[in-house]
Amino acid sequence: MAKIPYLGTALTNLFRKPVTIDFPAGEAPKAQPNYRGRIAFDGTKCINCGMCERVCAPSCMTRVAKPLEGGEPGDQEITFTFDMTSCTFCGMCADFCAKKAITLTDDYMMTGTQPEDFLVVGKVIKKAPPKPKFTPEQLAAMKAAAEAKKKAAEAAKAAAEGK
Amino acid sequence: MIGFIQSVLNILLLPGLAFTLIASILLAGIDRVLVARMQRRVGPPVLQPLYDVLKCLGKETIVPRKANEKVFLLAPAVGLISVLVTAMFLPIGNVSAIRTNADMIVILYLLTLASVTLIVGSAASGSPFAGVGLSREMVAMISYELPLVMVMLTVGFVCGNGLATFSLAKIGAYQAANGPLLLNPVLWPAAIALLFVIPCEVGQQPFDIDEAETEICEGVLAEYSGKPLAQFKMMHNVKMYVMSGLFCALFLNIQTGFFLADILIYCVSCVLVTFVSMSVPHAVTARFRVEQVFKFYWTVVTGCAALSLILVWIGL
Amino acid sequence: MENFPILAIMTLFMGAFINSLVGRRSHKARVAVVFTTMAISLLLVVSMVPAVMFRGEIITYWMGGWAPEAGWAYGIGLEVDALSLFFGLIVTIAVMVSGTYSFTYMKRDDSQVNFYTLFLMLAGSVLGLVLSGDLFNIFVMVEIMTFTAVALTAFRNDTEGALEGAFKYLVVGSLGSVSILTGTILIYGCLHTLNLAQIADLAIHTRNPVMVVAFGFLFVGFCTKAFMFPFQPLAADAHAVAPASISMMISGVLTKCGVYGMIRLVYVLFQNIGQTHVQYLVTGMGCLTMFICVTMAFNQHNFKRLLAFHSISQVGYVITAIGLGTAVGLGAGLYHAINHTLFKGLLFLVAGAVQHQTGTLDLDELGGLSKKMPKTTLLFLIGAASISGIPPFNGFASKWMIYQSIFSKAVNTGNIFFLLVCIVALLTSVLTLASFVKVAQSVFFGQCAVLCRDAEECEKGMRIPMWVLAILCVVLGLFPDQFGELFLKPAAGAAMGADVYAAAMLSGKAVTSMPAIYGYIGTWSPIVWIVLLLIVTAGMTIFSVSAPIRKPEALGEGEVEDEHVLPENAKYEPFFSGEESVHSHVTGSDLFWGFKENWKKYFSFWHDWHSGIVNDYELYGVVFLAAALIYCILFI
Amino acid sequence: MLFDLDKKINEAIDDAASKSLWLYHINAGSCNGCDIEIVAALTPRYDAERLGCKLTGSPRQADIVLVSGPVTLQSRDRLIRTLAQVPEPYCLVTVGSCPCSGNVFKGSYAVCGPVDKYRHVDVSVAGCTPKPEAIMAGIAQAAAILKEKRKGMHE
Amino acid sequence: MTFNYFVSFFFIVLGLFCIITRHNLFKVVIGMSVVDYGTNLLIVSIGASNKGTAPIYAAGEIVPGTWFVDPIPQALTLTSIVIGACITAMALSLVIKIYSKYGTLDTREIRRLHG
Repeated sequence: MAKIPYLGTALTNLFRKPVTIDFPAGEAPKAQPNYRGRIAFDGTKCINCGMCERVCAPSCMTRVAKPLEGGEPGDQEITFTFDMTSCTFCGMCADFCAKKAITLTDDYMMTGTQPEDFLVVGKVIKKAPPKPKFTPEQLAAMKAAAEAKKKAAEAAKAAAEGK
Repeated sequence: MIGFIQSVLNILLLPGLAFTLIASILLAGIDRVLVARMQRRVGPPVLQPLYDVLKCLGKETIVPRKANEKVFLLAPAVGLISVLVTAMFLPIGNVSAIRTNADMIVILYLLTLASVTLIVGSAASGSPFAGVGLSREMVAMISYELPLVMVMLTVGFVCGNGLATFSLAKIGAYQAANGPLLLNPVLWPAAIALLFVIPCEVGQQPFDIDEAETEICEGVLAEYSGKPLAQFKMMHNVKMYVMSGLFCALFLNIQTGFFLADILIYCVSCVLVTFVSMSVPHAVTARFRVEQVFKFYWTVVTGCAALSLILVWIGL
Repeated sequence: MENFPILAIMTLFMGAFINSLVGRRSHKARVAVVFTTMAISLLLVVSMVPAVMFRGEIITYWMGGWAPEAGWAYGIGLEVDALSLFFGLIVTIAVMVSGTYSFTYMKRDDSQVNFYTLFLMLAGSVLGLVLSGDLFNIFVMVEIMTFTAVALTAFRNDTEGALEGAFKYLVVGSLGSVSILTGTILIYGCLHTLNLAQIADLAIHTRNPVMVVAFGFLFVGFCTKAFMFPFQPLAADAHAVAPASISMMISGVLTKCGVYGMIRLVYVLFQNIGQTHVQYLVTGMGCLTMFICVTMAFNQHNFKRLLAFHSISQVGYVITAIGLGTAVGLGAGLYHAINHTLFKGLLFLVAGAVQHQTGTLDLDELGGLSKKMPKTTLLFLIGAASISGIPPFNGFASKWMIYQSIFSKAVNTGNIFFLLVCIVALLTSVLTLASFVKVAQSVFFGQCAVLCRDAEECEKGMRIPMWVLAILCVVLGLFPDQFGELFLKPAAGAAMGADVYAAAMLSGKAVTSMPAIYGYIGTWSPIVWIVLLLIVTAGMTIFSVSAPIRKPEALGEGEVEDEHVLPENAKYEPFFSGEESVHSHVTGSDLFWGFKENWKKYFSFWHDWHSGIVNDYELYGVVFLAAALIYCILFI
Repeated sequence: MLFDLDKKINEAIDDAASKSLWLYHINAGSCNGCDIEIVAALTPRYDAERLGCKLTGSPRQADIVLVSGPVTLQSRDRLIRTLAQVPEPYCLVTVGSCPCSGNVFKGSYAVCGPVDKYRHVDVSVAGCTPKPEAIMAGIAQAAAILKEKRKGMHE
Repeated sequence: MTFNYFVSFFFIVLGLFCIITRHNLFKVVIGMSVVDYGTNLLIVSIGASNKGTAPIYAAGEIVPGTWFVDPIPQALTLTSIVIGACITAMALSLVIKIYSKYGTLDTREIRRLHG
């Protein structure tokens, strides 16, 4: 009989401490340093440019814009929902996000029974662009007045030269 | 009348039914923990076999359409009963539940009956995986039956001093008189042969060619679920206890004066035998192929058994 | 009581004669004649049992009143002692059962009159052989037996190979008959008498080479009749093609005549079983036959051919037990002889039922019959369990007695030869179990084959005889002690007490003394039953609580098992790792791959050895005859 | 039955149902990333056997069915058939994001949609190859659900 | 008397040789009958003696000192001849049926039952 492989190690293992981590009883060990886990979305930084949606391969995020009820008429409240069950955690969205609003945390414990457990929802309040001081009519009127003034000035200059 | 009550108590409690069930579950649990520890992992709780069996009892039993229903449901029950009755014959010290003067032949046949019920049950289940599984079980039976018989003949012949005896009581008495047979160097090859036979008889990991999960999807038990599965799993555990008990009866029958010490020694030696014969091969080697099992048993193991048979025959 | 033996034989022969006259008119008349004949002969034989078996008398009958004068036997005598009557019982029971079976089994055949005439002649000749006390009379009966057996084997001459099997059986069988005749004549040459009892008296004193050669010839002759080692292809061919009731007769009864002849030869005529060389010869032959036939049976494709090889290997067991020479061995051999007739007969009748319903005997085409023929499956399981020696059945009791006798013989004489025999015997029983698992899986269990779709349960007329045999199997298995006391002990005693046999023959009735044979080891102590009861009740309590057993509702009209089943409701389909459950039946031929792989050379050698050519079989027979004669001259 | 023995036995069986979890893994077209993570859960470092887990070969003996991979066209029928053959009470656990939503393969002609279409998913473990600890947590959750299902069966 | 034994022994061996080596069914049957004749000759010559006369016994004629040939072997020979005839008839009928079914008489082709 050839030397039985691993017999020595098996018998010595009996007396060594098992290497198992006591997870379900104890708490889960931390993941490696920059582990790409669950997405964290910071609504304040996001400028709703849509780069993340365009660059996401499984298109796991959806953006819904609704007028903000409290604010001025132009305000929008955009809800970002990242569906963790269809995300590949490639981190492209985090890289392409100009404002670094999306970061991938190292939380890997993503188990759940309903689909809602896997949705990461973030809200972005997008102010309406500042209203121009003048309304378009006023602008037109001001432009006309400027035009008229410029013509009067030229006429006066021509008259002066003519003299 | 007291004798009758004594024998009924023997059967029901001590070396009999209750002790067998508890011992087999604990033994199976210890075996799984030891294998886990040898792979440096924590391993399941010791009562895991009990949870497995109870869980299987709770699950729904599906009888496939192509199966022959009566045989399909009856075979596991007969298998479990035959193995439990075998356990009655094993002596603890010198006390055994049932005592006849040809124990070994009855044990040999009841173990064969257990394997046959496994085969007939899987044949009745009508699944091709079971068909392949039962032929592997038969090959395993052919391979381990020969050395098992030779070891029994050897021990019977040594303890019979003249007329061969098949009764475990006489063997126990002989060992009480001049020390457990394991110390007798002539019988070492026979002990080694029996240690090799035990895993194949029980269907333990390296030799479980009939229930190979990876190759033939649980082979013999492919179609079993719920209660019959619970019986087969319980049969597996009890067989593990019976075989290690048989080894202790044949080679390690240490009889001190009082009964409690006997029980303790018996349990420790059973655990030891299970560790050496079933846990270590399980943790160390991978599963054998079918013809490797056959070739291994008919060359190496039968060689050991024949060696000690001839040595004993010459009159050493 | 005096002329019961001759009456029993004559009723069978007269029955054959009357049947050929009356039987032509209608099936009812035929059945009436045949059944009454068999019943009368069975009654006569059974009525002799109390006198011969229990009181130990020996009935002698001299043909034509030629009583012996001055201690010299002139006429032909019938002598019925316990041993002859034991085999007489085997013969008449087997004849009765296979007769009633063939009433329904042969209903579709033509010219049934001839069938029953030959059948009754076969029965009469076999009973005559067993009861006769004259050596040449035994030769004549052997001839009639071979003659009718050959005719009956070729009865259905349209089956594949029937004529060929019959011809081979006739040619090589005649070699056996010639050697019996030569042996008889050589004995007559020396002792000038043909009466068994007289030969038993004189043979001990005359130790000249002619007697030894006569022993050799007779030994080879009876080996041929019992289909020992070089003659087992005859049995395989004859059984595979004969109708089921005839293959039951051949395997159950004709082999027993070979065994009876062997016992008479070795225990009574020459009484040289005491010599170790004779024991080596007989036990060696039995052992060789046992192992070779079981390995040959292992990869057969024809159901009956497999059963035939097993039948010969079981006869090998019987011969091995007889060759030991001890009282226990002889008792065990006789016990296994009657058990073999019962369970082998049952298995052949089951094979007949399967052939009757499905039309084929090929193991690869059959499958899943247990759902169509549940009762036959149960009968098969009883037969298979008995032959492979599973505890409650009779095979276990007698095989165990054989192991015990072989092993105690090995230990007492300290002879390594018998230890090897014991190991080979145990191994053979495991291989027997293996091949019956193979048959069970490929014929009865597993998935339903195309051929067996429309097979339904066989008629009641065929099942009753099978049930009779099954019940006898179980009864003999459960009460080995009582059977041993009542039948085995007197029979073995009669065989051992040859001198009493001789004295009784020449001087009329005499009581034989019965040596105490053995203490039988009781296996079924009542406590075991209590334990079984307790376990079952404990199991029931858990079961009634836990989850339900869900069974598929039966197939509706027109539904076929294998047609397409939607994935959603595939709950009850067998697990095919997700695929749709197509018909894939794991048949007999591709089981035991591991075992056959390792023994490829051995199996292919024996496969070529059975070449099927008449000349080869004759050659093997002649070589064996020569070898046996040389062995006898050198050693005995 | 006598002093409600059956209630005690049923409670014991319910308890056992959450302690002995036999896993049966169905690969519905997965890239084998999740498969090796499942097997990794059984290695000494994570050791799912502590929860009583054991890989079985046949769906008849499955308590927890682990599905990995977007249900491709080819594996669709086989998945449904195998799920039908598992005896009650059992839990369906999807490993990785493919079975829940089809991940990057969403909308392709060869992908037949999430597993939800075919059977209610009890626990799903997200992550494109979830870590073995996550799978273990999912199995532990499934064990609790299994106990409720078993209790529901005999009430 | 020993010459008879040699001749009968020669006949038996010749018959067996013929059965073993000839591949034609008819020749096998002929071989069988030759073996039979050999045995019959052996049986008759066992009982015969040169000096003996025919064993016919008419009442009152016995003169002490007359030698009879042993009648029993002759009776046995009769039976044996009858049996040999039946066996040959049976074998020939089988050979005819085999030829009609297999179309050949060569034993090497008639081997459907083998293995």
